[in-house]
Amino acid sequence: MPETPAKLTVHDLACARGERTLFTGLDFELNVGQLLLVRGGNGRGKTSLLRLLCGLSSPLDGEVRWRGDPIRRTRDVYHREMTYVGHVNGVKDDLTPLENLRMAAAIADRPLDEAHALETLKRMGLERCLDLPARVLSFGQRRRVALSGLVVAGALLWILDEPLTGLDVHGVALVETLLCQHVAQGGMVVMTTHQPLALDGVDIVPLMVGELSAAPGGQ
Amino acid sequence: MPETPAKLTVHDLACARGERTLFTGLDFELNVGQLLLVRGGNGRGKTSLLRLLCGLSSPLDGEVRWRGDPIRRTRDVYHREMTYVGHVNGVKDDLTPLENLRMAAAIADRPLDEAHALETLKRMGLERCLDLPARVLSFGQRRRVALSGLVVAGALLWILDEPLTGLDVHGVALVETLLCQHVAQGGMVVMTTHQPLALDGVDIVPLMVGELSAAPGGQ
Amino acid sequence: MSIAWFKYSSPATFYGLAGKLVPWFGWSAGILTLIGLYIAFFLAPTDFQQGEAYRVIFIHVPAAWMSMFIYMVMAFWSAIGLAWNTRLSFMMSRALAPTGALFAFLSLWTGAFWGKPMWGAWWVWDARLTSALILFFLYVGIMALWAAIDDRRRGDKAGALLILVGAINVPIIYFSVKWWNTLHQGASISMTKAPSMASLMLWGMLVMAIAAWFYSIAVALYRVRGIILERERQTEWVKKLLEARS
Amino acid sequence: MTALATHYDPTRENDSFSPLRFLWTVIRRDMLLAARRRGDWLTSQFFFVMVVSMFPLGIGPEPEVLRMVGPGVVWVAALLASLLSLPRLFAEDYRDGSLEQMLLSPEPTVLVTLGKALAHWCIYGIPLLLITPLLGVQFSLPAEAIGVLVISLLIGTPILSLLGSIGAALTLGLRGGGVLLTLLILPLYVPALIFGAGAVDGALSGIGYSAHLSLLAAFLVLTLMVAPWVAASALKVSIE
Amino acid sequence: MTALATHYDPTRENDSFSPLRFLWTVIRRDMLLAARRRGDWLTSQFFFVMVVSMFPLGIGPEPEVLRMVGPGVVWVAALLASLLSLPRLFAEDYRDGSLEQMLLSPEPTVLVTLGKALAHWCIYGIPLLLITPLLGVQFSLPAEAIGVLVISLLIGTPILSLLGSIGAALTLGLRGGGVLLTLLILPLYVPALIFGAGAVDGALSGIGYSAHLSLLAAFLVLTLMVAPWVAASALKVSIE
Ligand code: HEM
Ligand SMILES: Nc1ncnc2c1ncn2[C@@H]1O[C@H](COP(=O)(O)OP(=O)(O)OP(=O)(O)O)[C@@H](O)[C@H]1O
Ligand SMILES: Nc1ncnc2c1ncn2[C@@H]1O[C@H](COP(=O)(O)OP(=O)(O)OP(=O)(O)O)[C@@H](O)[C@H]1O
Ligand SMILES: [Mg+2]
Ligand SMILES: [Mg+2]
Repeated sequence: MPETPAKLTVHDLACARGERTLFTGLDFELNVGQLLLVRGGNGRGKTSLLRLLCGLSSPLDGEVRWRGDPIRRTRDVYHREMTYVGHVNGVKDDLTPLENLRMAAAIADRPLDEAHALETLKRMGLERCLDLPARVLSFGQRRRVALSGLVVAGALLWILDEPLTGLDVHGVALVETLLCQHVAQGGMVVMTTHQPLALDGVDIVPLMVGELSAAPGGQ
Repeated sequence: MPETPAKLTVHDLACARGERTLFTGLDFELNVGQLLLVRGGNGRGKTSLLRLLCGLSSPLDGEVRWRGDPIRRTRDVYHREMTYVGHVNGVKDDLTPLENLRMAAAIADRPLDEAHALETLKRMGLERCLDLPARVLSFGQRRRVALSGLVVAGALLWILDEPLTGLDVHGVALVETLLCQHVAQGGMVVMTTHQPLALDGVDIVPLMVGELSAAPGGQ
Repeated sequence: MSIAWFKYSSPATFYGLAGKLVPWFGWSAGILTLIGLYIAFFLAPTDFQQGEAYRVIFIHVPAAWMSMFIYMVMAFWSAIGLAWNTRLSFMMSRALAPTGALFAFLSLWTGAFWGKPMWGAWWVWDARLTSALILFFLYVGIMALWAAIDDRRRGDKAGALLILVGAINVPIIYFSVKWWNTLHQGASISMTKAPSMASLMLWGMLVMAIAAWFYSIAVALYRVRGIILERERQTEWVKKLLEARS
Repeated sequence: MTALATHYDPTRENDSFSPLRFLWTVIRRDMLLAARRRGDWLTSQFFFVMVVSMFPLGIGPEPEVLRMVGPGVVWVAALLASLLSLPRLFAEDYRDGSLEQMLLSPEPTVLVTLGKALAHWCIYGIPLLLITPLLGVQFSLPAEAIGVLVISLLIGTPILSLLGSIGAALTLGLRGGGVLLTLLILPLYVPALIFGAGAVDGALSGIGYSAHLSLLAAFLVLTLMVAPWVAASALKVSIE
Repeated sequence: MTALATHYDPTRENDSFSPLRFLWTVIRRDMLLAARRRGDWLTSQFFFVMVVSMFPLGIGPEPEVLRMVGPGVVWVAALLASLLSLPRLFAEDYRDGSLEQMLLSPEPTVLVTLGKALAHWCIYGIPLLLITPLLGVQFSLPAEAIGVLVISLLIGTPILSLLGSIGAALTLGLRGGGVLLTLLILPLYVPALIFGAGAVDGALSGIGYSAHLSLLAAFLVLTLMVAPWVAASALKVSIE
């Protein structure tokens, strides 16, 4: 384990898409056992922020640091300790759920405990879809496969872009439990959602992205 | 106007996907001023049902009727009076929001009132995106474009598959208002959603799809 | 020196500098072209083998040279841009591409024009002709890639990568075709029959080549000014400039 | 906020121009979208030019050989250029959901497939005809042969678009659709290729070309009558 | 329910086989996916066979002409077959989000691009080599020329996959990707085509082929060293 404690810090971050500056001067710090809840109306730049945090795009200005080092420099350490689930699931249509987890683990260069993976899939309510290719699964079921991958990866930092889309009430409750447990075990979460969340006893760091909405209407 | 009153009836409908029978013996009737709320966990067949109702796929058994006639036979009458917004938006990436509405109207063979369309887009919170191609819009903004198309079409029957996905709180409130107004004006709605809905004074017909959930876990 | 370099690599100052340079290069190009054409059509004697048709050479050869040279300059700017992420160098290579393509096309066109009386065919699949054609395709590909990408940052970098890869390819094409039997080479030797005629022709070609250079510089600078304005239109200095103008 | 428009307008239904108007809407829509993708259709033409230019590189520069293979090469390249652009005929509309919306239009689906095939021809086929003379010169074909080549392509390219629309509809949403499409459609293209290239060969050898061209025209009429219906059925099946 | 695994395992980091293992993972993954799409890679081979067989239809049946154009046609067809399958190299992974996940892997991105290009070669290139002798016979090439043709393709097809990966990365997610890719990549393919077809011509005319083949091999080495890096940068730019 590296000496420096696990910590995600953001310094003076700015992001522009096209002609438009989405946000500037963003500063925050996320420690072990905390959940950063990114809020903001449609099109405010939540997804853009999360992609910056992952290192998938590079900021207009400022820096993202993991354990004190810029993620540009210590990319491999950082990517070994984080997982990202975006708007699209990263689920291969031609593979069954279990194969999808296996593949994801291999690509992320992580060992996979097959029994644990299977059990996770079942807990996520995919028991009856285990030998269907992901192509025929419903919208919510595919989302569940992606979230199972997240659980199985066992990473320290989770970055989740609207993980609740398409989930039914049971699914939402399940995700809430997952989040609580993860944070309680010393994990870290960065997430966005437009739905209400019931996270009792979780240390939530709220973050508002983009200008404050002037009028109801999202923009 | 045809003599027969606007009414959507479903007789003994059954649907199978692959090996699996999703539901059988579904019966209901939807009249003017009513909203059919289709509920059910992930993968229960809500989307499949909605596509059957649109006539996009054909049932294993049973029949969907509009104004008393099977929709297979009076396809053009039916399609002139309904609009569908599915999981995917039907928004062209290369066109601006307004052009998208124009195109959708032309394809649906409906006249478009440009001023009304523009006003609707603004009301849906897309004022600042009016001259951006849909490609660069955020997830929720694209959803809003699709919903604007719905409003502008002015059809009698709306069929909506999870219209709230990706919308922020303002967006959700907006859609709720739209639904209430539409139903109040004598429109009809068939929709699914996993999120709670505040529809005061609307005549809601609830419908549960698939077997009752045995255990929490969605499946 | 190095301070001046950095100063002029900022788009705002470069805009001004380019504005001053454009007329100079433009006028010199025009005058040199006139001189060159005068030599070409009035001073240079008729070639007794090729007749009047050979006069195409005064456009053909400078155009062919320019098309290759401009590609290399674009590769240079792209490498700088990728290494140091300097905005101006990407703009330069964008400004140069259309001119390069134009010259590549000119050399093809004039060459084909010349080929009909010389070889009896508009086009033969000869090594040099083919490599000139490929160069033209490379230009078109680069411009098509830029046209397809809306995002400016992505377009700049993607275009630069393609230009560099293509640059590795240019000499390879050039040498590889040596293994092919070629028709093009022989013609150039037959020109140098009488030394006096050759020297006059050489001068004419040289003048035309310099004119092509100046033209390219002028047009590229002119175009880069447009690109700067478009890209920096949200900055203060451009807003002021536009206000002052209107 | 929303005013419920007239849901059902009997005057519109009896409008006998409506099918034509809708066809024109579909064509215009696809052409607008193609225009938005600046350079997209231009690149398709360049593909054609490039494939044609690639052959002499592989075959060698002898003019007599090139003259002999020229018409065949141009025809095969036209065929490939159309094949390459076909997978996108329905695929993008399918992915973003607007194809569903087109099937939900009150107008018959066959107009959608016909319109899209015609738009494909306008975008990919017509410019190709304009380039062909230049390529003919590159292969040092005589003027008459070039004329016949252009006419054969004029009759032949709509066939490629129409037949291609069947393949595109059948393979919609299938993995590996592009290659599968090729596999399905190339055999159907063979008659067009044989009559088309045969006409030019006839012109070159002095045998005459009108028989080949009339056969090609007959094939076009046949395709025009059959292909849109087949494509429409295939589309409905694919989208279920 | 979830047990937090060791987040950071220093023993793994010093594992010097890790890049090779990861490369193998990427290759295996793509091959598994190709195997799932039953018939997908087979159809690509069919495309190759069909393009080659199309020529005699367009050109006419004279054996001498066919022998002359044979090697060139086979090479051009190989080139087109690779071009046709290339747009999918990254596109599907991009659409379903798994490409992002690959870029988020701790291993360097250049291994992803190299692995995917190699997998592409295994899937599309190798079967093509096995079919070629048959096609050579169709064009009545002598045995030695067929041998040289196969060797030239053995050295040449990896070049096609590697250079193609650059084009695929550059055009990722762009409208009109497939055609644009062709436009960008065909000029880069030219040296391979000239050396490859040139070697066979050399063998046919008795001039000798070793010079061409060694140049081709040198080109392969160069591509192998440069292409994965360029493709990786292009991928990062495209995905931003
Ligand atoms: C489409 C046809 C042609 C093309 C694409 C073409 C292309 C080129 C190119 C690229 C160069 C510059 C090469 C270099 O300096 O290394 C060049 C130079 C030259 N070309 Fe052409 N050419 C064509 C036709 C002709 C014809 C028909 C003639 C005369 C019979 C000709 C005579 C020359 C001469 C004399 C030079 C001067 C450079 C030297 O002496 O090496 N070209 N051409
Ligand atoms: N090329 C561009 N030109 C102008 N604006 C752009 C461009 N690309 C993206 N944008 C804008 O940037 C924003 C992207 O925001 P992002 O996707 O991060 O939103 P979000 O907060 O995740 O929204 P949602 O809740 O809808 O998912 C949008 O407002 C979009 O209009
Ligand atoms: N070919 C197939 N073989 C077996 N099962 C299939 C096949 N195709 C679809 N299914 C099943 O049919 C169901 C499809 O349901 P549908 O998409 O209608 O669900 P939904 O109620 O809309 O779910 P969600 O809330 O997640 O959107 C899924 O459970 C899926 O597993
Ligand atoms: Mg978002
Ligand atoms: Mg659904």
